[in-house]
Amino acid sequence: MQSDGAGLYALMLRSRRFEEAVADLWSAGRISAEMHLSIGEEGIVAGVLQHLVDGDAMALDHRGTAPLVMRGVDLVSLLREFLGEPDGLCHGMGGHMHLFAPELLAASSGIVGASGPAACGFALAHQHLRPNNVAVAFFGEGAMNQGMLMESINLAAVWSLPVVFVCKDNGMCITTPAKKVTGGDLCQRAEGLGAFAISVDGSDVQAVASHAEKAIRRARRGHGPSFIHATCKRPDGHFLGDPLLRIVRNPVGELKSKVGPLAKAAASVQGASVGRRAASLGSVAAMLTRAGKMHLAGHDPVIRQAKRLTSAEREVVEATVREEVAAAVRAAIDSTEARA
Amino acid sequence: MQSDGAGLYALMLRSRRFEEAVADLWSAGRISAEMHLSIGEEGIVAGVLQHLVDGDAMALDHRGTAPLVMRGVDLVSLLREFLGEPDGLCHGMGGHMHLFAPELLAASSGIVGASGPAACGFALAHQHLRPNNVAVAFFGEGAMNQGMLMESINLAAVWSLPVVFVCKDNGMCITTPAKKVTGGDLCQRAEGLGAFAISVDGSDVQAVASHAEKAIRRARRGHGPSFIHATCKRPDGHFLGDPLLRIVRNPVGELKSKVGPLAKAAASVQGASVGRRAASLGSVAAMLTRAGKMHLAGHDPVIRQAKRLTSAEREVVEATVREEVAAAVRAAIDSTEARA
Amino acid sequence: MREMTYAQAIEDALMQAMASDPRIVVFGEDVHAIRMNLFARFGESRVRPTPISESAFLGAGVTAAMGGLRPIVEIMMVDFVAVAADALINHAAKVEAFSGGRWKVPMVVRIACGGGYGDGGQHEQALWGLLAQVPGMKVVVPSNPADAGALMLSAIEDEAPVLFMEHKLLADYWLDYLADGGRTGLDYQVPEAGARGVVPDTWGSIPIPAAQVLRAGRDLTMVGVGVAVHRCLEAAERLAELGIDAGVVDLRSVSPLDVDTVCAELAKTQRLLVADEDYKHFGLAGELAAVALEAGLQPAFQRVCVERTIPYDRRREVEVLPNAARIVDAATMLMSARTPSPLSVTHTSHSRSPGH
Amino acid sequence: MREMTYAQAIEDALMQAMASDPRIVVFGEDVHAIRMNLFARFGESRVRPTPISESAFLGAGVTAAMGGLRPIVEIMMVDFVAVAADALINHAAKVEAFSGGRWKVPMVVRIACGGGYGDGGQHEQALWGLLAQVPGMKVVVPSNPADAGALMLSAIEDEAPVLFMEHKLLADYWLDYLADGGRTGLDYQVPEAGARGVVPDTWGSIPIPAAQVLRAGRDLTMVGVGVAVHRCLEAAERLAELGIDAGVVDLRSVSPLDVDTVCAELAKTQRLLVADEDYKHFGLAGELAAVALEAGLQPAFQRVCVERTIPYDRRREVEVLPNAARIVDAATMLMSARTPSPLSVTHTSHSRSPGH
Ligand SMILES: Cc1ncc(C[n+]2csc(CCOP(=O)(O)OP(=O)(O)O)c2C)c(N)n1
Ligand SMILES: Cc1ncc(C[n+]2csc(CCOP(=O)(O)OP(=O)(O)O)c2C)c(N)n1
Ligand SMILES: [Mg+2]
Ligand SMILES: [Mg+2]
Repeated sequence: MQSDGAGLYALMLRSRRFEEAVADLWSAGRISAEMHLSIGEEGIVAGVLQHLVDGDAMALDHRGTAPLVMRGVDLVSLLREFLGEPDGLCHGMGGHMHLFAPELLAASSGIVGASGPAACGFALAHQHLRPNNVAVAFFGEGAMNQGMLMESINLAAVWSLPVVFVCKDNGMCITTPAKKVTGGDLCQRAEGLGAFAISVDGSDVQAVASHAEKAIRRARRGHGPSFIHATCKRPDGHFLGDPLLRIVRNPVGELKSKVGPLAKAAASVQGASVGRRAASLGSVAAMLTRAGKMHLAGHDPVIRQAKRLTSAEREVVEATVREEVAAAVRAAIDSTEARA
Repeated sequence: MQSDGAGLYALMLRSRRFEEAVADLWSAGRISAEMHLSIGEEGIVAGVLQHLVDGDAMALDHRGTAPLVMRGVDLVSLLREFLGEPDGLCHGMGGHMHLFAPELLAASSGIVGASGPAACGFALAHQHLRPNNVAVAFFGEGAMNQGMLMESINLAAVWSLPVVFVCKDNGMCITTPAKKVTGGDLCQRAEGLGAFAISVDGSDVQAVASHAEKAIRRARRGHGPSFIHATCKRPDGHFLGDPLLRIVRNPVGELKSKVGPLAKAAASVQGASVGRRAASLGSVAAMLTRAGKMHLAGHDPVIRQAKRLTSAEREVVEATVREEVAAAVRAAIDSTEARA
Repeated sequence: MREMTYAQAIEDALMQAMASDPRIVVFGEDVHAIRMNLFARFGESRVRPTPISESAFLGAGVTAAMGGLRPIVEIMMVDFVAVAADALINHAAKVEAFSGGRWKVPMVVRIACGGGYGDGGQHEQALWGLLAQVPGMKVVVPSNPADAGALMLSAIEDEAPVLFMEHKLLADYWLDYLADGGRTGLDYQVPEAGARGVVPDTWGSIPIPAAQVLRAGRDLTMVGVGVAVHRCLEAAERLAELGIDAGVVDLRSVSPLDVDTVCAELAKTQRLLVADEDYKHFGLAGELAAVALEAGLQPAFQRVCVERTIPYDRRREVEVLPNAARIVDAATMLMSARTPSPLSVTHTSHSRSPGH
Repeated sequence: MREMTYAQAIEDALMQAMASDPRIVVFGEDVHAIRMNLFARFGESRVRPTPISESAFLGAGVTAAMGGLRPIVEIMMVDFVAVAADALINHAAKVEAFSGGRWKVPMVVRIACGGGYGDGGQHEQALWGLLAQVPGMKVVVPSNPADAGALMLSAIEDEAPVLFMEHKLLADYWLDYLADGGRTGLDYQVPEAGARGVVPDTWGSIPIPAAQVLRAGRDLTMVGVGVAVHRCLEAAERLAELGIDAGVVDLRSVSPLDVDTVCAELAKTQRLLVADEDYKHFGLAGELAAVALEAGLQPAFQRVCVERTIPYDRRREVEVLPNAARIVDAATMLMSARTPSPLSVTHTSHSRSPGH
């Protein structure tokens, strides 16, 4: 557990550097298929996880890398998992959306919303077997429209389960703006399900940490679940190779195959009225504009926290992290190469 | 559409008398299996349905009889359905939990919560094909913990669907007190999902009618969904032959097979602490006490409305309804007997 | 040896298991009432009523098991599993594989199933064939009190998720709640030997799979689970009168299937009749045809299953379910189809031996 | 005649259908982006993105169809159907029966499915066998552009709910989004003839069921859907080199099954090999064994299916899926199992004729 400013910085930076390394391996074609990173969300994850102790559990969604790294999973074993190796964290069977670490009581799911029920189950086991432990659920704001997640907040409330529901709100569900598909207010919704609700700027890790402290204390004392709504920006879009970002970053190359059919479709006889078609094209344009704005700018939790430290503090952390991540990558790749 | 006090009374009384006749047929063993009535809920159903017009749709739960009767389904065909006859409303294929009336755009489901999505689908079809029509969803307060229902309120909100979600709150989910399994406040929950929420005493049909009027007007104007939370009492428990009510009404007969094992279980070595066992027995006793209190008393919407009418008005309605229901029962049974 | 009902047997086995293992917890809708005796003895912390939120509490069952409990999660009727199928298909069944074998899900899901009492097509399904498709879960369907108690123990002891499917026609309390409601004189063709029977004084588990040959037969082999087993036994009596010697195998578990026991019987008769209350296509009946062929057998084959949505009308419902009359007809057709060719191929072993 | 990709064919058929029938609406997650061209042409009211609420919007699809629309509801991947299975199992499939045939549900559910690109066991399932179990729904699985477009029309025209399952290895945009992400040089063994091909100038529907004999064979009959069909074709080439003449049948629809076409082929070869990307037990492969036996055939039988949770590791994934090497092995075993006995029983007809 790291409770000081430098500790929080170290937690986040470790995750950031690790995920950057993962992105490189992915880009090189060494990791298959979808890869959802938490870059930009580290403030939320670190602010919550720094309060966890042995025996606490985590229910993760499709962005499980950062939480596992921050909880101290073996970095080499995680990388080996991403590489699909038999000596990976899950013996190469789970892959990045299905990461399981029994020793950390950490379970993932690629099914949106599934971390809600999963956290409840861990918390129920805590009630019986480990009365002072808590379970944390991580999920996006889009998941709040998935029934099982709402059900699980209610279940946690009526059973007074020690769960902290952490909603990482980047405002986007793949390509769909959350506003467009979310009625009402998420904190009000959570309160209407019986949780204690908190709203916080997720790019400020210390703010998250102090709110999370309250939520976790409540849970440990048997006062039931909380809902932390934390905002964030995610510069990499939905997953590595996000097609919207590809268009934004390489419009000429990516659009040549897409613009033709799009223009043709928009201009075809039969179809919606001109006004409606214009609205559609407007929506498409707006979607690309939004994608173009997906950079961290002032919202990078790592940079914000760095500014709170002295340069000496920063440098110690940075050097340690750089070294640690580089060593892990080297070890993970070396053993593959050795086997080959 | 009946909008006057006597009209509301007629709607409710027709349903009441019809369901009483259904209960008789059920008791006589002529109707199979589960039979959930709406006796006690008529104020809610009538208050909402009196505003419906041709082309409006209804999504029903396991208590579909009253809404269908009040919307004017053919009573004989409904009874014939309950009797499982090939000339019944659904040719004897659906039965009382699966009632479908295409001409009324009325669909039922025995799956708790399913009326939510069903109402959204009807409402979506309205948006495209019948822009001034609405869809009403009926369900119990227990259904508000079913994910698909919560999802559907949100869906209706973000698509501005013309849906009125009607929660008939009798405080009980079969044998479970709703309070015990429901966190937060249902109106707040609905608001947190983007609906306009209204709370009303469901035993006052005129109050329901005036609130429902607002909700339906909003929907017809394209202003999106409302959530009506209406309280009620249900004297027949969950379904006909409710085992809790049987115990309450015939404690000696019903308990002799149950008390022995219960006492034995509560006294067995190994098990929970004495305190916890006492708490369990207390819960069981409380459950039976609650069941014993399941009578309408001052909450009978039919009687409350009757008091608002002159005795002349009442008598006209009562005579008409008595005659109509009796004729329907006679016709339904006669054709069975004729065939036998 | 004691005699008890199917429902009592399950409760009795649960009492025994829960008394000796505090990690066993029961939750589901209305369990304080439906499991009143367990509730009175073990208290609310171990016997907890839930909201009507199957996705949440079945999903919670998975991680509760991963977190060290032995949860018994109750889904009132198998039809309602449809609202929470994700917890089974994508989670319970897959955690062991996903974790590289490092994490198991010792959860029992107790589910009422089956028809024959007039509740209609959304409340009387079997669905064991559908659930059995997903690798990583076991599905047991006891047909009598002794098996019901024993298989409940087997399910609890298993490190894999086990769906324990309890037939509503065999469990008297379900029939009382859902069908009779205190009325008397209504007839649901309850198979007596399934609803009540002799059970051991102390419960012990039985291995899964462990099909049981309830009746040896020279002419054909009838295979099923749950109530269908009793319909087969009834049909076998009638067939005997017609001079046809029909055997009956109670699979007891749908998944895994006890291929050895089935094929050993089939090797003798070369005729397979599956009686299944589940849907006809893509399910248990088809699987049995496949395992017979895989074993190198070439049985004549008939299946008596549910072919459409179960009708509400009791009279049509009875016709649609696998009843003795339909089974007898199918058996007669099987007999006339062809004379079995002398056994030319010995069957190969496909599952571990039944262990009895 | 034009040439297009699998994905373009579906879009093209949809353009044609949506232009002529304003009742067709499309909704699902991210459809404004995934179906950008439809969105641009038909506007948001007919191509609507949804919240991540599969239960709500799939359930809404059922009554939208009952209310007069012809909805095409998109579920991103079949694995996610598990969170909304109730809408299919208890509603879409049953309304026609429940209403005594008075109300139909002309809904299409468009679903991406299938594996082979390293996304892991919760994102690569097939599940068509599971969904096909429930009476009242149809399931189509096109294996090439021409069928994909035509079957989309068939699905739209059908008065019953139809699950249209689109394989991610055949639909280039899925592979680009989920697997490549702009990377080049990665290999997923995409069957070329499935991903791109000749299609008609104007789309017309094809009847369901209508299996297609892609390759006649004297020695054995290989049956499958989707990508497995191409694996069979590949295996057939290799088998030809070994002197084995293997036929290939593309079922095109899982439910209903075109029993006649399959059995007509089987009657010639007496050897059945099912290659199925779905789970091995209780599914399509078993059903095909059953229909063969029901037709009085006694084929030697092998199935090459997925037997466990699909591994994430690409190397193991490829082994677990039905690949040409596994199919060739199984075919070789089939050939050595026994010489087919001379055809003694003619097969009886079990489904309406294939219509081509
Ligand atoms: C039940 C289900 N539906 C759809 C998907 C596909 N999907 C994966 S991530 C995602 C968007 C999730 O958005 P959000 O919850 O905001 O999380 P974020 O990706 O933004 O972190 C979707 C729709 C899924 N995995 N599971
Ligand atoms: C998904 C699902 N779960 C459980 C049930 C069993 N069940 C039927 S009615 C009911 C209680 C419903 O309570 P409520 O919504 O308050 O309606 P009420 O019966 O009080 O009108 C339950 C649990 C079901 N039919 N469907
Ligand atoms: Mg998001
Ligand atoms: Mg209620």
